[in-house]
Amino acid sequence: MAEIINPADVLIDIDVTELLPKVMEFKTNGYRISQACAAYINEKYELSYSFTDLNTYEFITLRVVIDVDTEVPSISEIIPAAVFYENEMKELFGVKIKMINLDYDNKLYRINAKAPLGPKEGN
Amino acid sequence: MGKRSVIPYGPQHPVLPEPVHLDLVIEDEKVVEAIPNIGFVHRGLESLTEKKDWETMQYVIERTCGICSFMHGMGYITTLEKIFDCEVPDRAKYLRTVWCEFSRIHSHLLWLGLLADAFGFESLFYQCWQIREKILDMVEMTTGGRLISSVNKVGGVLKDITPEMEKVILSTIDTMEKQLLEIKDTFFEDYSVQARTKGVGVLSKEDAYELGCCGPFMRASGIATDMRKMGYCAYGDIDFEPIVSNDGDHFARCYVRMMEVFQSFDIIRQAFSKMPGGEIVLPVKGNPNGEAFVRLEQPRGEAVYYIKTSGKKNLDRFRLRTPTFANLPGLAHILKGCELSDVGLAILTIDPCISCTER
Amino acid sequence: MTITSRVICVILYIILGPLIGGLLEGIDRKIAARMQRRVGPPILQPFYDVRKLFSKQVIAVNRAQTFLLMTYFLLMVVTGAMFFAGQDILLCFFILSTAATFLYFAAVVTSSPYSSIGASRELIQMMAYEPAVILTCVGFYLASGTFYVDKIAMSDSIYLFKMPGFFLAFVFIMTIKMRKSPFDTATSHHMHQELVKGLTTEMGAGNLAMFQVTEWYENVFLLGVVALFVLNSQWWSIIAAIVLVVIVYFAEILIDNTNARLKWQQMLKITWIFTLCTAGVNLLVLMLI
Amino acid sequence: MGKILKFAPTIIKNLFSKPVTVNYPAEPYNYPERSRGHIEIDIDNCIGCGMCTRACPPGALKVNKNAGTWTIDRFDCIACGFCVEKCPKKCLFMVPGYQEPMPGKSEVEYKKSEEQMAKEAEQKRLQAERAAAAKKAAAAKAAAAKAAAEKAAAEKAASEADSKGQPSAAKPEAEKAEEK
Amino acid sequence: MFIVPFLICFPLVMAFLMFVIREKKLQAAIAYIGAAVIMAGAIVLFMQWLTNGSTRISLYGSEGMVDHLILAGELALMVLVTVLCFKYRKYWICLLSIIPTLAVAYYELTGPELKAMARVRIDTLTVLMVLIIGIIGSLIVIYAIGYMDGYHKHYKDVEDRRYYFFMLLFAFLGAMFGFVMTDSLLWLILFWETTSVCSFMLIGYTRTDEAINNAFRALWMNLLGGCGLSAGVVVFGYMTQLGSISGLVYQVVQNSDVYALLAVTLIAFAALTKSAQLPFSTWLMGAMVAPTPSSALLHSATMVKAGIYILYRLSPAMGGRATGTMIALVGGFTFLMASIMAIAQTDAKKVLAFSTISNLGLMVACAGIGKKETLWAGIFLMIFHAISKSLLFQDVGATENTTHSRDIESMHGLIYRVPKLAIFMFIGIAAMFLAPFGMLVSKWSALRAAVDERDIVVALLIAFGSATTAFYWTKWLGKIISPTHNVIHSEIKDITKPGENLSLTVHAVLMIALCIVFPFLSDTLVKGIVLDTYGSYAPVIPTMVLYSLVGIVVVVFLIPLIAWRIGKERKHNVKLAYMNGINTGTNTGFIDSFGNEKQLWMSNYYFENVCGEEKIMVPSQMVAIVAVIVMICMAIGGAL
Amino acid sequence: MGKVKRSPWLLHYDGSSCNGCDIEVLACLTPVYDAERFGVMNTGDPMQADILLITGSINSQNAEVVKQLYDQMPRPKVVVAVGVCACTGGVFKECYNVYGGADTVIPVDIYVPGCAARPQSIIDGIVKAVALFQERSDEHDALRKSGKNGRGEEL
Ligand code: SF4
Ligand code: SF4
Ligand code: SF4
Ligand code: SF4
Ligand code: SF4
Ligand code: SF4
Ligand code: SF4
Ligand code: SF4
Repeated sequence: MAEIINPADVLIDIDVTELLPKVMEFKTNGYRISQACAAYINEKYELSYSFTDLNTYEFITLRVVIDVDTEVPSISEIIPAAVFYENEMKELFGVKIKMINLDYDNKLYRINAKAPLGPKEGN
Repeated sequence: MGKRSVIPYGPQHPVLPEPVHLDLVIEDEKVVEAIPNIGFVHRGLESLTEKKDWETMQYVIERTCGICSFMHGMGYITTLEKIFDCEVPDRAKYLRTVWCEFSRIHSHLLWLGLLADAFGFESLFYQCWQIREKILDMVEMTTGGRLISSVNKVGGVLKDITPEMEKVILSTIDTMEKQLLEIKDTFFEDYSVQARTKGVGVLSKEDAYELGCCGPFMRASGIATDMRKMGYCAYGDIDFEPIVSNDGDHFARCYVRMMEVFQSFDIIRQAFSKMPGGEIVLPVKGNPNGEAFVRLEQPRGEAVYYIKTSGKKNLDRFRLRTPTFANLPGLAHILKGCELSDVGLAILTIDPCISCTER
Repeated sequence: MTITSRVICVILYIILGPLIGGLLEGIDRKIAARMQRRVGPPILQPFYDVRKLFSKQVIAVNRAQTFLLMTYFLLMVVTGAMFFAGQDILLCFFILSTAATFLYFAAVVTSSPYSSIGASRELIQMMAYEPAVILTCVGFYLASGTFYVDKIAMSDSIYLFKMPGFFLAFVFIMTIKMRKSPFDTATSHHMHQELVKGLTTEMGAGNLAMFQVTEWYENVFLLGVVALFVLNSQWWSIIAAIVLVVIVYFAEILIDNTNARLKWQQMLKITWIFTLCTAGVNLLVLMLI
Repeated sequence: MGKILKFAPTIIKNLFSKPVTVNYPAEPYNYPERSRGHIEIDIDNCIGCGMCTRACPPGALKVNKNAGTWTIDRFDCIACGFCVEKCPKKCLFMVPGYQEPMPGKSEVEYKKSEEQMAKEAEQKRLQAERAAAAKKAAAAKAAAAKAAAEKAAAEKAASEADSKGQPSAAKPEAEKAEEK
Repeated sequence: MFIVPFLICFPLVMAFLMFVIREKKLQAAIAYIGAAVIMAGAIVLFMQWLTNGSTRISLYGSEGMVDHLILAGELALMVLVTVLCFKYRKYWICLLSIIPTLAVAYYELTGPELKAMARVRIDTLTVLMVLIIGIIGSLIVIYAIGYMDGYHKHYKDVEDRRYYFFMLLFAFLGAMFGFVMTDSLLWLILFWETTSVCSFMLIGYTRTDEAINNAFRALWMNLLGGCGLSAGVVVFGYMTQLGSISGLVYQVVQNSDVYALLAVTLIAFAALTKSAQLPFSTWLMGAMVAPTPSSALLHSATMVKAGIYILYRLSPAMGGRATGTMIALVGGFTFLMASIMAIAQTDAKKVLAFSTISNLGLMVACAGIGKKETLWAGIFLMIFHAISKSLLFQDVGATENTTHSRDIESMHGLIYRVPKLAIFMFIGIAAMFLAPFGMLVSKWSALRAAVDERDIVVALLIAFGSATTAFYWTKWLGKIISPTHNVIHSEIKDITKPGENLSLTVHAVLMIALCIVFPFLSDTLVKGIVLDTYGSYAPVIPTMVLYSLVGIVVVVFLIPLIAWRIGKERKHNVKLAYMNGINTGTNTGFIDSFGNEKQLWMSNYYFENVCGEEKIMVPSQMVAIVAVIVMICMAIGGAL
Repeated sequence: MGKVKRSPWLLHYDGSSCNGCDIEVLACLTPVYDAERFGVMNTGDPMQADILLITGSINSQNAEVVKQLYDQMPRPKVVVAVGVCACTGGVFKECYNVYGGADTVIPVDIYVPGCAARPQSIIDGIVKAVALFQERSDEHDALRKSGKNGRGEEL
């Protein structure tokens, strides 16, 4: 019978300033990005950057909770594969991400609405 | 301007399965630069959590994509089950496994056909799709829908596979396997096919890792990772090994997917031989509260589901990271330096599903 | 050949050419469908298509296209007419390549991306098949001592035995000329192509119909050349020619349905090498004996 | 490099075997019994509770309790079957057969029969009376029993229609809608 | 025949006038007159020759005085070359001039007394050449007057030395006249070296580093050829006491004299350099840096044709012999390789240059096979090539002056922007390869002749070379007629001068006329040449067939006209081009990945990685060098 | 001119569909359903198409594309909306980026419901569209014959 590898997911809360060093650390430890996403909950952004190890199937999520106005550095310089995730967060949520490698400048999806998943303006 | 041409590729293009667009700069026909553009299918379905309750959302999420519709429904339900922390009856787990593999077979056959079409082998395309129809018939027989099955429910599944159905399925699988063996040779040995696939669009193991690729796309570059190894559904009880190839070219990706179809036949047989009886659904009460990530191996690779909710009818956040989304950087990588004739082929070899990518 | 019989041949070609060509295409589509286990379209489908195309609104990206296509069409008819009138075969092919050049113009005159790329590929195809075509003519000349179709057709021997290499080369490039996979790079009758509709992308309605009919004329002409390989003064050679034509046509359908579309580089390389190895060797043999 | 004409045996074999093409629409298609074709309602049993409308993902359903109508937009229904699952009265059914393509979109309205309306009005009145006078509970029981019997009958009828499984089961309604 | 020395000397006088008269207007006027006179002179010669019964005319039997003058001229050229070489520090090159000149001088002064011979011989080939040089050459001069105006307006940094330029043009014409009229090998050497030096100076006109380098490359290659020529002449002279071309051919054909054959081989080698065959093709490519009229002159009527001319003269001596086979091989090989290299070029002049080399290759192959049929085909190739190439060069020059670019890619939609020039260009290009123009028919007969001669390699080379030739021409034509996709370029004023227009028009009319008088030409001039050379004549294509060909020509010309008429009747709805559904509303652009408008650009195919000059020039040179060395070794081996 | 209904050529454009309908359209052309029986040819080129099949809903980015493809088709032409998404927007009609069905940008002639629309339904839809195509073609011919609108003028 084949072995099952099913480690428990890990969630680490970090501060936005720790983001880049932490990501760098993951990268050097051989993790790669599995997903990155944002959520707008309680007037704050929750950014999740999930990393995974392909051999152990570990799944570690970095959670950054920030205010709407906080600027976030792009991790695409360290992890090029994050480009599309970051463009998406920027366009759909309005997260202020700086210096994305290939910045579509809110035209990845070219939607009419502005940051539809982010804070509702005017309400 | 010199010797370069600047042309659009997509969104409407017969080789493209779905609308994507590339700005292509080509020299003769060699691609010098390719900038992808998505968004022609973007609907924004993640935002529907604001408007629809978590039960109704299942039917929306199944329609993220018509190909692995079952998987999406199941992924969503599994995430909720993780939040509810509820136990699913064993029979339901096995049934889900069978349907998962149905999805895989139909998706891969569809892909093999489209690949054949992309390299201009129309008869082969027809042959693949002709075989594929049988899977759809079986899906309809068991779930009631050809593509969109709608059989999941938190706590189990809604429909059972009867012994008669089981018989039909097992015998159909046998005929399919025979038919597929025939075309396998064409895919693997035919000169013209090899001329189009061997050594083309190479993605090295390092690049595959670096660029965050997943699924058969990644396994064809020599990385043996398959989320099914995490043992969700009944995969923990089933004997299989991820299929890998080391060349990282179109041929390798074709090889991996073809072999996965055969593997799926095997998994279905195993599942039926081990399937326990009993309940297929256990009821749950109340609304979910909490957050969870779930990873599944879809035909195209690892999909990540994330739900965050706070005990209300509506979820706070639903997030779906689909395999194609993760494979986009890899695609951009293999596009550079390939030929114009290979562009369609390259796009196909990652087996893109733009609809789930853009949601 | 008397003048009258020449005229009759030409008139027959002009009238029957498109009919036979269209019918052949219909049969082709039917057989291909059956090879794919489909029922397929009715045999007269190509005629339905052309009739419909003529009844549609005339649209074009560039008006000049109509005139260029018409030139292509007329030159093709002239080519075939000259062939069936028993004229110089090399000259026929020269006019044929001029006709093909006009097809190229008709495609590039739109400046549309896929049409232009298709046209460029058509040009590469021309480059690929031209040597084989010229060498086939040379082969006939060497074998029979004349370039004249009527003299070749009325001789006493079957040239197929003398020039099998040329025959193979010619059948090989017919795959290109008839736009069959694996060499349908410029445009394809298959539904999905990397170039949309290749060089016919910007042809719609009547223009496309004209293109279609011209292709029929061309196919009949090419099959005529195939027949020339066995035609001689004996009556039974006509039957042999028909059998040969049927075999060749079926072989083309079979090849079409059993191959992936190669890239133009591969096409060019394979065609040239094949031409050298068949026609070239045959040429050597013919020259030595 | 590989071999050429590797696919030839397959297509030659195909050439001499029967096409797999189904002769639709000349011959009707037999849908499997689980096939999620379209929704049918046993309207007389519907209590107009609106559970189905709230559940329906695309919002294809409309219910008017007072008028006794239940309306479906068959060009909007995704045949998910969620309404069937949610209906407390189990008066919705998923049956095979598909809504035909049409040159216009249209809704189909089901209206309760006059007698049923009357009966319900009667029931309502009775219920009101019962609320007013709790002692008349027995009468209410009888009415409920009657309703149950009726429902069983309706179900039987529906399953008969079901077993026929004709493809154009939805035709009449659609045509009706056309006329409007 | 006074006209003979006149034709040689008058251009020299004109050259002198050009050099002294520097007032632009006056200079131009005189140049016009001079060109007209030269043209008239050529026609007069033709007339006189006709009235003389169209037979060979031999003149100037004993001209010891002139022979010495000629020798003095050679020495003067040597001095000039040496001085220039020292000035630009290319010392070793002058050796290539000094050694052969001194050798010839030594032979001339101390060598055996030559048997009596005519210094000038007028036969059909000569007359044809005189006509080509006279008419096309003068038209080029007329064109140049207008062109140089535009040129100096455009290239401000190039010093205006028009006097020098026109001087060279005229000198060139004079030398060419001399070259084709003389039968004396000694004279031949002088005129040969004169054309070499003139072309060298023309190439260096702009005096940029590139120009100077290219000029010296042209010089050394041509001087190397000169060495071959001189060596041939000297060997032949010593061994047979003969000094005429006809004698040379006679010796080989009648006596199979091995030394004569060696001489023929050496002279043929020289012709290879002059005709820019592989491995010497690079000089002609380098010549592109000069102003266009000089390119036109070098490529069409003069210079390269000198090599061809001498090969035609020698062709009976080469036919069926190893030398001929190798020459044919080199020619055929050049035909194929140059046409392949032409594919990779975007610069219109470079394409023309490669095409020249390629077509010359075909002519060389014809001469090398050396049979009546090939000569027939070769002559036609030469005639048609001269006219269409001259037309094309002039037209590209005019286009460059107008649009400031001679890149083929920038000729996109030329027919909508500068219709007149585009039409001329169309005629010129079509004439190079399309039915019904003569070039194609000539190629056809060349192929046929090669097959008749059982020359399988050449037949194969022609078959493949035709394919590649058609490729680069067609894509160029396509470029001209496809609508422009950038609006900016479309506002262009045609600044072509009347003189240029005149020359272009005459060329185009001549081109079309020749297609129709083709059979007539075959029956008169070409037949005469074949008769002169071989003593018998059997047309490759019977005259009857030629007339039916003309019928076809007319049909093929008429078809587009008819189609155009019918097409005009049809009403069209004009639609946007297909761009995957994301046009921006015009056909010039589409919406790119960032949501902005991006300009569409369609470029032709160039196969840079396969056909690039860098990729295949050196390998093909190697092959050709081997062939040439084998050829010479065989000849020397045969002689020893 | 005669019966054009024997030769309807399709252009299929996939709007914001979930692929469900999209692949069912493709399935119609494959051996089991084989729409080519009716003379249908799937062309990728609007210039040559008679019937436009649209699957999926219309969103901000593909609206222009759909409009343009429709404009590029020569008359007479017919539009078929395949699937609930293309009919009304389906489950996605409330999404922020969905305008609705195909009829929000171009006139739709035949609606084929279903999610996913079955091959049978699609074939039914095509058959209806073909009848309509014949009708329009007859009108087109009549107009052309009447000579008022010379050949090729707007019909
Ligand atoms: S990949 Fe699949 S889903 Fe996507 S377009 Fe192609 S067939 Fe449709
Ligand atoms: S990967 Fe594609 S097929 Fe699978 S679920 Fe996503 S969209 Fe559908
Ligand atoms: S017809 Fe309408 S209701 Fe019936 S299945 Fe189809 S979509 Fe659903
Ligand atoms: S849920 Fe059932 S009972 Fe309630 S309104 Fe709907 S159909 Fe009627
Ligand atoms: S789901 Fe039930 S509780 Fe929620 S709003 Fe609808 S009817 Fe009320
Ligand atoms: S089947 Fe689904 S979509 Fe149709 S009415 Fe019921 S809930 Fe709504
Ligand atoms: S279950 Fe009972 S309470 Fe709920 S809606 Fe139905 S009848 Fe009313
Ligand atoms: S109608 Fe359904 S299956 Fe079709 S595209 Fe829409 S969601 Fe997908």
